[in-house]
Amino acid sequence: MGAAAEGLTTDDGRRTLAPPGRRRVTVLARQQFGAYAVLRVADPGGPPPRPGQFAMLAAVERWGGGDGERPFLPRAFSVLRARPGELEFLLEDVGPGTNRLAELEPGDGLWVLGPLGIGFGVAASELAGRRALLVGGGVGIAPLAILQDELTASGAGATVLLGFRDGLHSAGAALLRETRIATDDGSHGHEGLVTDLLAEELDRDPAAVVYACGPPPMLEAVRVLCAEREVPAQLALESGMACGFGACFGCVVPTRDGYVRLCLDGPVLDADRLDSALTPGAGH
Amino acid sequence: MGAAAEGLTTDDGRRTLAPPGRRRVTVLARQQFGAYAVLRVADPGGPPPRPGQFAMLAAVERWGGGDGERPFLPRAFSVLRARPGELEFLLEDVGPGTNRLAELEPGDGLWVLGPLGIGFGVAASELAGRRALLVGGGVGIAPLAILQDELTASGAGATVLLGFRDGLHSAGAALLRETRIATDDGSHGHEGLVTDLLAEELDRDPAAVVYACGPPPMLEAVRVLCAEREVPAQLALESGMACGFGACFGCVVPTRDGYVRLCLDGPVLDADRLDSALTPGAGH
Amino acid sequence: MTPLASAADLPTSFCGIELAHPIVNGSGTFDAIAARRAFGPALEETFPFAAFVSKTVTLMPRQGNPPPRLWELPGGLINSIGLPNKGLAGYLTHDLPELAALPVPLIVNVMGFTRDEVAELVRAFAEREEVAALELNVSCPNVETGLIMGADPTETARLVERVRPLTTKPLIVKLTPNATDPGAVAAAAEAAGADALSLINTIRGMALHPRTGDQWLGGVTGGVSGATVRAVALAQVADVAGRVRLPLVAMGGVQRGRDADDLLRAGATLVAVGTESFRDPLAGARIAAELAGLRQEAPAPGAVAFHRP
Amino acid sequence: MTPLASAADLPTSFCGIELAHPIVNGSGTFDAIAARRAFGPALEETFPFAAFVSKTVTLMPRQGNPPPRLWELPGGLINSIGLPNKGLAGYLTHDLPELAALPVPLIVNVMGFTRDEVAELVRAFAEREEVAALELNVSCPNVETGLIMGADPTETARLVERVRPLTTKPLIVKLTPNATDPGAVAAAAEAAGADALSLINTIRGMALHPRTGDQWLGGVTGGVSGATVRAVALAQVADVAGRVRLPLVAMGGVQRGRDADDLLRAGATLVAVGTESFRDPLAGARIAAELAGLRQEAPAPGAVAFHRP
Ligand SMILES: Cc1cc2nc3c(=O)[nH]c(=O)nc-3n(C[C@H](O)[C@H](O)[C@H](O)COP(=O)(O)OP(=O)(O)OC[C@H]3O[C@@H](n4cnc5c(N)ncnc54)[C@H](O)[C@@H]3O)c2cc1C
Ligand SMILES: Cc1cc2nc3c(=O)[nH]c(=O)nc-3n(C[C@H](O)[C@H](O)[C@H](O)COP(=O)(O)OP(=O)(O)OC[C@H]3O[C@@H](n4cnc5c(N)ncnc54)[C@H](O)[C@@H]3O)c2cc1C
Ligand SMILES: Cc1cc2nc3c(=O)[nH]c(=O)nc-3n(C[C@H](O)[C@H](O)[C@H](O)COP(=O)(O)O)c2cc1C
Ligand SMILES: Cc1cc2nc3c(=O)[nH]c(=O)nc-3n(C[C@H](O)[C@H](O)[C@H](O)COP(=O)(O)O)c2cc1C
Ligand code: FES
Ligand code: FES
Repeated sequence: MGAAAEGLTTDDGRRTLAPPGRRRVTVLARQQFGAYAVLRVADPGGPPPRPGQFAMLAAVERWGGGDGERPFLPRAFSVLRARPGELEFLLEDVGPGTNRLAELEPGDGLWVLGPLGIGFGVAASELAGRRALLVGGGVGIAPLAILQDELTASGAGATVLLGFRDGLHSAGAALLRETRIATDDGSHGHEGLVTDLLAEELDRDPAAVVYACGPPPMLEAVRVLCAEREVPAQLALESGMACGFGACFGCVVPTRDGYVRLCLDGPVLDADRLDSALTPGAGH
Repeated sequence: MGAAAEGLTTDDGRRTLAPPGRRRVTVLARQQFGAYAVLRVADPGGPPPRPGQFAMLAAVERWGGGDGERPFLPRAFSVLRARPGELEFLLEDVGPGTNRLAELEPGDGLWVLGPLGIGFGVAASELAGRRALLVGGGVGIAPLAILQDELTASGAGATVLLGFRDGLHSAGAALLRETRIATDDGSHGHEGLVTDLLAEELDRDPAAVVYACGPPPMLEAVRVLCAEREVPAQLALESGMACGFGACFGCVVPTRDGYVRLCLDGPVLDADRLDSALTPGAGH
Repeated sequence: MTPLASAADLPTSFCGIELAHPIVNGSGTFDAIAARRAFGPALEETFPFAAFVSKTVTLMPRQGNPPPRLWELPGGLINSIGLPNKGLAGYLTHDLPELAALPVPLIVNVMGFTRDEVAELVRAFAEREEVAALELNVSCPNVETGLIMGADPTETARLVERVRPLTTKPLIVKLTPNATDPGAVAAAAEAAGADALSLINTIRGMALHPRTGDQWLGGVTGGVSGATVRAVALAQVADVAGRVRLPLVAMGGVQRGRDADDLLRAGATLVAVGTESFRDPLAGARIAAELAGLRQEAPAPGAVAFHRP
Repeated sequence: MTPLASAADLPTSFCGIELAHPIVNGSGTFDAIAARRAFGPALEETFPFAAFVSKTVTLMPRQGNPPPRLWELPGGLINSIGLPNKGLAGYLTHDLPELAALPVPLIVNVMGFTRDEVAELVRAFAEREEVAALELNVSCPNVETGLIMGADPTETARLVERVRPLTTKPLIVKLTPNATDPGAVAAAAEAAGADALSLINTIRGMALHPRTGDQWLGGVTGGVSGATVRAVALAQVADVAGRVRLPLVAMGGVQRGRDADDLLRAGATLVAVGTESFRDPLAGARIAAELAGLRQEAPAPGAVAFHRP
């Protein structure tokens, strides 16, 4: 597996360095979970990602391959789960890129650049004895799966709250363990928002660190809830990306210290760096 | 089948008018003949083409469909053969367009605009008692098949001379009847050029009208041979086309009277209109 | 995709000309006479455009550029056609009577190599009642003069001032995208008395022979059109719409109702379809119907104001 | 496809700088410092370019344009980044030492809003031996001044005359494609003392929000790059190559060795890779290897002369 596979980390252990080239990997399996597809790929040369890190993905065939259709640029995807030599991604088909990825079959080629960005901070110093509260919305549950794996392995454990639009989407909850669920239409679990569940949890016991990923309005609600209660929160944000490795300056989000490149200084940002999680152009 | 299917003809019976819209038709079969593929499509609304007419083809899927990959423009193909409600085309995979067409499967959608252009003149007045000599090279044999069908049906009959690069290509000869064949490598029939066979035939009996289609150097040799012997010849030329119906002025070839749009005033031109059949940008 | 809607839902008034819908053709991208040869009388029954814009007419006949004249791009085309046409006299004798018989208003596009030539062309059409409007091609990138006149505000103003008194017909000035500041040219044309502007013409491009590496096009360079220019067209249309009050005929890469809608939102009154007609001869009618479908979903907005941050 | 060849087969001399091969990066499309954060020390071992061109430095720090800053096109991208950078002082303190440690020569790209500002920037780098050459960005379509200086021959000449005496380092002027006559600007820059020219920068474009129809980009318009501009870039490079004797750094839509080869044939000395690096961070190295492969098949021609018919 070589040096790369060992995974040099920087940024306080929150970033595993990526090999500088994109890797051509092979799709092992695609599995449907309601509205979502899970893509499992062989990545023998890849280093182990930190929870919250992402990769830039592009199909080898029919992806602007030297002759420009859309999708043209690679797309960013959180690592859903990592095993030695394997990676999993969770996709929702919302446009030409996710559409193309969602039709890949076992054996098809995929370009992977990653792991990229700074993931969640889960060191003992960060938790400082508080419990980890994982809050996910929609396809934003992806990085929480690998995060739960890590917290379980370290013995810290985690409370997991997930929100979905409807029953078709809540099928994604099967990807995590011991979850509490909210759906907009009440078809599964609490009828309402996942932030209702979060408020309940924090009211019960505010000694928590919140790790959240989901659509901008959800993240903003999480940010406000936590700020009111002075609960530390780490938010995995989204923004349109062209490169994923800091080259284009296209993915900036506003923070209290000005714009930061989300692919380089994120995607996980401490909530107290933000005035708002409603970043322009993100979400669909 | 309606009015369109009856086929209004103009230009001395050498043009069947096309319905003004492109038609979405369905691929019925694809069959391989050595290096060539034959695509058979259902065309219930289409009028019967004249021999030598062509159609502009584009796959319905993955053909610049609103989002610009190459192939972007439709491609021109001679009608190989027509039956009521059906058309056949002959393809050689030489670039992105023919590549895409050659991978179509039964059931796939195809856009067809046609029949277009002016075909071969085979009226009794044109033949004037002389025999028809059909000379084809490579994929240029396509319009000679429908022409042979027509000459056979009218009782005029035809002598057919075909030239190919090698054995893989000469498999295409099976698409016509009673052919004499030349191959560059001698793997099938005469070792040499089809124009050797033509010279032989004309030397034997110059009372002929020559109908030819093939690569520019072949057509030029045919033109010179016929001009020397004052044998009338009709040449089906090729040039790069964007529209096929006279809209773009892109397909011009030089004639003694200046440039003419090959899609409108051709693709079949009387040889005595040309100083050369070596039209710029044609062939591969 | 879009609900089936009729283009008849979109009547549009342009310089006093009443049109069934806002979709016309780009000059030089549809030859109604050739199309009638290929399609016969059925063409008139399904004529795809609300007005017909003829290919550029010059004073003297032109053969155009040597072939090859076409190069396909991903999502587009480079053409080096070189404005072949029968010349003014040939057009008046052969083309005008046929085009006048079309079921839609006729807009004649003219180009001259000097202001005098343009004046002569405009005068020749001024009294022809078959002609609803004139379009001045000052922008063709294939011909030296087009570049010069249409790229410079002063040159353009002089030209328009010169020909403006010669006709009461609507004068449309077709801008070139190969200019430092199309908005400034637009403003100059407006001040000089133009009634409308059209844009964009093709963008200068080039291709090399895939094997020899020599120039591919007989005209060396050519003009890029099609989907690949759409974003550039949209930027120029929005820019020009912010600089003038004249109605605009917008074009460049329109393939779908959605693309036409974008240009209308950016401030255009009409939208022209060019290269897409090569892919689909009835594209104009399809796009008009798609647009009508979009309008059923969401009614036409006023032109959007684009605010610099 | 192409036989495996080493880029080391293509040593290139540019303004007296010896490079391992002719492929560099386009300014603002590769951040070597960020890439080192993402990839660690492995980056240096596989550094994809023969020289590194830094993102545009301005006198004062800039935040850049509000997001969204990106819009994907078929075969391309519109960006409205707006030249964020730490400013001259920040660059000298934080960036220059890191970039000087790269295994390849450093070219610094600068932009000023006045000639005085550009002069100050040039002066600041004139004595820095870490810097192999300076590139003047007079062409950024996101910033008003870029358009004005670089689109006009006289403005460009004045700028170059002003800064020429301030340094003996090679001065590269980066032309804007949003100009009526890039060849004239090129000739003016040559006459005023530029050592080299680079082109093309991005072409002005725009996109609307797919649902609301409002402007998408925070900066309203942005610059188009990628495959979709390739044919336009080739035309401008061939045009400029015919007008000046200076070495050219050509760019615009280069994705493959073949595209680089076309630009070299059109007269360029170096080729820069921009948008393609977003798709493939090591694209520069791949393209250099593909080019070396092509050269093994067919040796480099002299620049082709393109003849008007
Ligand atoms: C760090 C990170 C991690 C992510 N993780 C995941 C994940 O695990 N799973 C997942 O499914 N998604 C994830 N995403 C989101 C994913 O990257 C996007 O959904 C994807 O890029 C959509 O691509 P598309 O081509 O399918 O859709 P697009 O067409 O790109 O549309 C998606 C949205 O982009 C905008 N858009 C539309 N057209 C354009 C255009 N031409 N140019 C630019 N923007 C346009 C609109 O807002 C649209 O709603 C992540 C994003 C980031 C930044
Ligand atoms: C009237 C007519 C009838 C025809 N009948 C048949 C037929 O029956 N069967 C058949 O197989 N073929 C036929 N052809 C030829 C066929 O249309 C071409 O082979 C086809 O267009 C090739 O398309 P492609 O995308 O596969 O290849 P392309 O990539 O288009 O390459 C084909 C040739 O086009 C040129 N070329 C390459 N790149 C470009 C570019 N970007 N832009 C423009 N030109 C380029 C080169 O000369 C190249 O060798 C006919 C052509 C005409 C005009
Ligand atoms: C083959 C071709 C020929 C053209 N001829 C002319 C012309 O004669 N006069 C003119 O003003 N514009 C001409 N144009 C420009 C078009 O009218 C239009 O401005 C341009 O193609 C952009 O629109 P599109 O992207 O929809 O094609 C021509 C364009 C093409 C592709
Ligand atoms: C995201 C992005 C940022 C850019 N920033 C700069 C810049 O700071 N300075 C500059 O001179 N050019 C800048 N450019 C222009 C590129 O250097 C290059 O000229 C252009 O992108 C064309 O090349 P390409 O098609 O290979 O991308 C930028 C381009 C992109 C896409
Ligand atoms: S995506 Fe390019 S800098 Fe972040
Ligand atoms: S192909 Fe367009 S005019 Fe002939």
